[in-house]
Amino acid sequence: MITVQNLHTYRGLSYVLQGVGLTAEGASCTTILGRNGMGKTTLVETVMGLLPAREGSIDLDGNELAGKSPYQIARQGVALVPQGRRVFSSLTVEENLTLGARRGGSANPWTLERVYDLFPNLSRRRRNRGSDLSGGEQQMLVIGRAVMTNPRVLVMDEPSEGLAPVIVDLVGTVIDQLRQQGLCVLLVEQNYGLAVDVADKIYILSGGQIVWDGTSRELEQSPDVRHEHLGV
Amino acid sequence: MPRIERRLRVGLAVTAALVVAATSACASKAGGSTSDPIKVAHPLPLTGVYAANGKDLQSGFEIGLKEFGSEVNGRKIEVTFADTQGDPATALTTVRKLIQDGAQVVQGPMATNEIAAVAPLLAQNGIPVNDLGLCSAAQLDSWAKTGNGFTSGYSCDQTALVAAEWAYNEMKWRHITLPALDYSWGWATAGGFKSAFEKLGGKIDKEIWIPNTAADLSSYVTQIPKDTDAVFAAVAGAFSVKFINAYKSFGLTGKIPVFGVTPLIDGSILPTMDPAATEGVYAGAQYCDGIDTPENKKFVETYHAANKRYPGYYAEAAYVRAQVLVSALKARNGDASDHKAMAKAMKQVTINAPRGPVSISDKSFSPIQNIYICQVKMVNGELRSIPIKTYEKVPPQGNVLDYATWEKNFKRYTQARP
Amino acid sequence: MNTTAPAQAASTGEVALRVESLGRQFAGVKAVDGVTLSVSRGARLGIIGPNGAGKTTFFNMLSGELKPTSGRIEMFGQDVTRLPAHRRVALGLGRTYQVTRVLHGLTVRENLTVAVHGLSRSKLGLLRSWRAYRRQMEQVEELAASFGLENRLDVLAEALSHGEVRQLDVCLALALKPSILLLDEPAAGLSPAERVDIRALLNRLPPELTLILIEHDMDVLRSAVDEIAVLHHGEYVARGSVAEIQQNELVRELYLGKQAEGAELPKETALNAGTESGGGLV
Amino acid sequence: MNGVHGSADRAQPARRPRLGGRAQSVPLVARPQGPMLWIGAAAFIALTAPLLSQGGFYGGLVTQMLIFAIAAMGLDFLGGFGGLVSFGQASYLGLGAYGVAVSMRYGYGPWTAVGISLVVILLVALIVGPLAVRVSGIGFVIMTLALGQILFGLAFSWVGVSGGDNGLPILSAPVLGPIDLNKPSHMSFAVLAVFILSAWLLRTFVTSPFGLSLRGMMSNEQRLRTLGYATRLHRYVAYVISVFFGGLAGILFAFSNGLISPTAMDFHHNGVITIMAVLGGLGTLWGPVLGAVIIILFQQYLSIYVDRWATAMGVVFIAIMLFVPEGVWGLARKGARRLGRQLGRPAADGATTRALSAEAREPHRDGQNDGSGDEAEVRA
Amino acid sequence: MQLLVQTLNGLTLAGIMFLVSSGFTLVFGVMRVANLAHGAFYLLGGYIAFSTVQVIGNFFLGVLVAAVTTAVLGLVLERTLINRIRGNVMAEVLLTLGLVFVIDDVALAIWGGDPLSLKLPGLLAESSTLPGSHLVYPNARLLILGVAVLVGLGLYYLLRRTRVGAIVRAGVDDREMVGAMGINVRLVFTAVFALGALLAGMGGALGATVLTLGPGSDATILTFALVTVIVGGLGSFEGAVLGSLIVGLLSNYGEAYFPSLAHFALFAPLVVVLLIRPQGVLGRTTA
Repeated sequence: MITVQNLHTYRGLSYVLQGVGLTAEGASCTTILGRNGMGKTTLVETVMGLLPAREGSIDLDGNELAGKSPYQIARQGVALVPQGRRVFSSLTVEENLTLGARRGGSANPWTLERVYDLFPNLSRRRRNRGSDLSGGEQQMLVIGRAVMTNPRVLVMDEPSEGLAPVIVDLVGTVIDQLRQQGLCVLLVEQNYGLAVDVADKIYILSGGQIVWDGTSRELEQSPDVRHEHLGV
Repeated sequence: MPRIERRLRVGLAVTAALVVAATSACASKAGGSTSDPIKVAHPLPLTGVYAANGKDLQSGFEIGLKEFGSEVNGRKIEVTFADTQGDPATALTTVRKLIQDGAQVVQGPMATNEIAAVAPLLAQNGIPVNDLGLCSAAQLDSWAKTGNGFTSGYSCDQTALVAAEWAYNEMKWRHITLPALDYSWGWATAGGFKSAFEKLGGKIDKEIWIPNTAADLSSYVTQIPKDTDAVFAAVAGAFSVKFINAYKSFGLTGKIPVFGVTPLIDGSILPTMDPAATEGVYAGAQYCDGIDTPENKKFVETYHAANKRYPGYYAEAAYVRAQVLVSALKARNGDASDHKAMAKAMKQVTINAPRGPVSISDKSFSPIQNIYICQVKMVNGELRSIPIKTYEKVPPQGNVLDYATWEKNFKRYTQARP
Repeated sequence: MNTTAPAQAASTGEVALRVESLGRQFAGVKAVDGVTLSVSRGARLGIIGPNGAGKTTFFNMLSGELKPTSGRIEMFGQDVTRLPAHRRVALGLGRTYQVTRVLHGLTVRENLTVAVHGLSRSKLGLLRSWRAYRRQMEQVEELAASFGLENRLDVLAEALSHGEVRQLDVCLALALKPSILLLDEPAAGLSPAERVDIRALLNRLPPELTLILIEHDMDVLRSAVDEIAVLHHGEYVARGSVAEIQQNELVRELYLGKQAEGAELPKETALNAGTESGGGLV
Repeated sequence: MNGVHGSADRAQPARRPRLGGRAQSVPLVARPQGPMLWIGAAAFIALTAPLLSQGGFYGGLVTQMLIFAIAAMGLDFLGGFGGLVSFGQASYLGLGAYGVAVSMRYGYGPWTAVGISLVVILLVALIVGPLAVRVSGIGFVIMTLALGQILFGLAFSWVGVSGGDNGLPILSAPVLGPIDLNKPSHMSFAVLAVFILSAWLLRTFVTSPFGLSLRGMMSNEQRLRTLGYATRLHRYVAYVISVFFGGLAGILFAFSNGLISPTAMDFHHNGVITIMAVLGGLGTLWGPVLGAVIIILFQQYLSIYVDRWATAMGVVFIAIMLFVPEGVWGLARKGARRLGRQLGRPAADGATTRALSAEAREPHRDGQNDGSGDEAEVRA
Repeated sequence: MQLLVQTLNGLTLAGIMFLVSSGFTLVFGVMRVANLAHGAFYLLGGYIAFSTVQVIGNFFLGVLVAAVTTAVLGLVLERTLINRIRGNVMAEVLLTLGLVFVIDDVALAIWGGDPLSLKLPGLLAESSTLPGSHLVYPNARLLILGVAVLVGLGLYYLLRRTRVGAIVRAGVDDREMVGAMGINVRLVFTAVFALGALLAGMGGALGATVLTLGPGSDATILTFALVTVIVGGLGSFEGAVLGSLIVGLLSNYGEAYFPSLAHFALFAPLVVVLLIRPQGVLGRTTA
């Protein structure tokens, strides 16, 4: 579905991604694990077009994404759940959700009703401003906001950050559902537990490079990999 | 430290290139001998707030030269119109440049502050200068002292003095409301009017001072008392348009007569004004485009052909300056090199201008001339300013005050509110 | 190395920093929620917690860059809750940043010069080149040398490698000779080799310095601190020696983010743990 | 792979030094070097002195350039080194000039007037400063513009004191022994002397610990605070210094022009001084001098011959903004660097640039934004 | 009576101020660009309306042509110039300063520097006696007040009730994320800049019926806009409304009752607000 090859990205003068390559399939969850400062967010931003790639390609079903603007990439069917949530704080919940709403090519598209079904809290607070929500509600809102664009690929950047375990569980459940509905979920995480729970495939990013890949089970069975690259 | 040198070299090269460009450009212009053309400098605002007036001056002066001859005794009159941007600092630099290039006579610059800025420089060089008008005490003092300056235009309050006389004697108005622009021109005009009107026995109901930063005149117009006999509006330029418009929109037009001085209904702004608001407005004026003399008809015709509208007092003043210049040059056989003699010749000129006979007072060095009461009328579908009464050969102090009183008032009112 | 030395041994017992029910809310989100703890002079405290636990917000309040919405902060017994950042620095507080905040556009030497002038009146000096301040220049060179940056003095800060930037950041904080130093993930984004350097650097810190260190890397923590406090979801949940914390099942779950099936974290427990250990340990 | 080249191109602008606004605006090297300064100063005097002694138009022109250069350099001190680009420098120029003119109107001698004017400038700067430095970036632009309009309005409408639209004449200039500033050539050389003194002072300020920390503050104000700096006080001091040179230029302006009127401090004039500094190159100190030379040439020289000189000036400025946002001086420096490289010598900026270009190729990482709880919290 | 007239005067002045400041504040809020050429757009709008009325003779068509032309000009300038240096906010602002010089000068070349004013057609040029009093009040000013209210409501609807408005507000919150939602932010910027120019142009056409147009009008109008948005709060739409009312009314009362302090009446609210609440009455803390 989405194939990243030999991706090199600079942030200002610093060379962050140093030849990252990975693939993620539809109807699955691919997780990129890594510690702070290893280039995870840079990877997400490069995929989304928020940072320009110096070199390399990002291929989505035969379409090259590298070099395109974020909005073009989004229209190709990539949606982002950014780190730190970044809800539109002066917009109401409903405006947040409908802002980028598109049908995409989906036969059973996400609608307001479906999002509200998934997150009943949001339905109750639909007239509230984004800034009035709690952290957990904000996280639900940005997930809802992203799926409302009916993407093919959902890129999630540390959705568990700063959330109560109950909410993290919910996030896991939601990811599971999305995967079952055929979405390609690209989850970038630091939260080992969540990652192992939901991932079909795991990549470990360290020093701007993919240093390990395998399944959850394989990772659970490799304590030295965990220790060396994740400090776990 | 080679890198430093290199950087320095580039910096120097750039500076040097600019300086060389500047100096070489000047070298080609500078210099000259006595057999060369008569060099006339006409600094005037061609950009900035006063650009339109500057254009009028240029057009009037050019028409004047065409009319009276751009050559005297085989010498060409070469005029440089240079942009002062309406800014005294720029005016000073510009005039310095023009003097350096050999200017023998200076016309202008225009605004009072520009005139004040260049006056010391001109006085120092003794170069004859014919100003647009006499509007500051400094001019009066320095002209008397240095002898190089005068005006063939008007003295700032000459028209107001006559307007007051007319309002009291002809219109029998006794109570006047006086809105005026709150700076020296406004003070001088209002002061002149007030001193003459009160001397005659009239009363000023209310003075309304309009700051020259005001964008909107409604709050001033709405302060005019309803029971006043007439309104004397000492406003000019854009404020004339704003005032007349506001006067009408607040329902005062037709109820309380309004009059002013030359710039209130000047030919240069009439085309942009609302006829319903402007028709019937009076002004005391040294010039209005409807003056019925052969000289004026000819001038108006030529000006209209060139500019597609009727001339205002700026254009006429410049035309007259050209006339004065050429007459004086003829008297001097085309020799402008002696500044003192040239200045004297210019001041002694007596001419028949579009506005009528003009001579220069030897006390104030401003014109003794006809002052008209003009009224805006619709003529063949166009607004024109037509004289309805003529006061002939009015001295600078007008017909009501004596010279000494006038001089004292003038000096005071050009520096503070009356 | 005093890896396992108890806090009391290193400290004089005097309280360097005391925080009482400190809280900060961002538009409906409680980033830090009622944290109470105190640190003795000379103690070395690590703070851990998953991303978004409020650690950096906590630091920002300590340093005075963020105003708390509730609670109070004391340094050496003095209430500093309302003091602006630079005044706290004058009282002996230094810090580094998780996202390094060295001064771009300036060379390493210039960065350090800015720092060494930070607390003296010479920072308002106008009439002499900064190069002419002999004593400060020597200080800069010494500082740089002690961090292995002596060959990089004339390199622009943005041209340093990531590890060097981390070192420079710490170096900037130390230039002020602080008595309390807040380090925010000094090892983040470093290669294993660079991480060893940072560990060495931490061990060279003067013993009388009170150190509070946010870090994920257990190896770094083990070698640098005596105790660890755990923040989660803006709340202070546990405190103990490195070994204790590592063995604490609750902390393990929290920090590692691993949720055993059905094992919900009882909030009350967390809160109690926080208050208890917070109150008991100092 | 179609997008790759495009994206590499897009990466470029991020490395271009930019104007104003904090971290992004840091000039890569902003240190005028010692010996160059002396050579430069000598050359400068050698170039300008003949023109000044010649007097007349060209003398006057160069005098104007020098006066505005002082104001523009002052602006650069705050704008180029402190990241706060002011739109109110002409207001202070006007204030300085009015200080002299009003004092003399009330009968004080020229020297006393200069003293009074300096005090007034400082007082106004000290009072207005806290208002102005409360905001940064665009806010500062707007604020200084608005405050400048207040001063302009004052000069325009407080007629009793300022003479209103007509302005006030300055009829005599200071005399000190054999130096009589009433003589244009003496005045010109006095301006040159003050210019050199100002340039020297400003350069000293820029290279002082204060100037250094100002540059640091432009890069990261928060970091400066946690290094013990009261940054608002720093900005305030920098503001006062910056506008002081505006006022100083105004005092010279008053004596060399003999008249001050509100036009000198209107919106356009404020814009023009900013344009001088930016056109020449912010953060270079010498750039603004060059900017003043160029703009005065447009305004006072070209305007005599070209009707639409203002359009030409605007277009040139827009072109500079589009293609060389680091200004003419920056361009010249870039050219020098390129020249240096072609000659196979070390780059013009020596160690730092060399290090930069080498380092950029070496792998190293930066954790910016990566896993940053800090960022997220601030945003929320 | 006098108070009523002065209040009305203040309100109509507030109307003009709102027309010019709403566009300025909109552009600032979304793009973080202080468009110094806003006054120049106003001037241009007024001139274009004037010429259109001269040629075609229809006032309303004149306003329309002015609004559309300035909008197109704004669009073109944004696309060709400002867009090129997007992200370098300071350069963007300075570029608009360059535009001021060019637009002013070109306008001078085309229209000359005569003070112009626009004449309203038919009844609008008349005055009405206000019901229940003898007050004569110009219809033109009432028209401006009406238009300002309409424009205000229209903008409010656009910003608060439509998806486009949501995009604009979201752009103020987090520009980057709007792009990541599949929305072309550059297009939004261009549209907002054009809308700002349109409002300025329309303001010029309408303002010219009460104020005069000429060199220097642009600086006056820009000053109005600056003072208004600083008082109300930079980038805040509601701030523009409130700022216009405060400044319009206060400066009018000031002119009427303390004529010698007229000038300060305009700036007094500015200084007070700066002292007490530097971000403006309705401004956000991060400006």
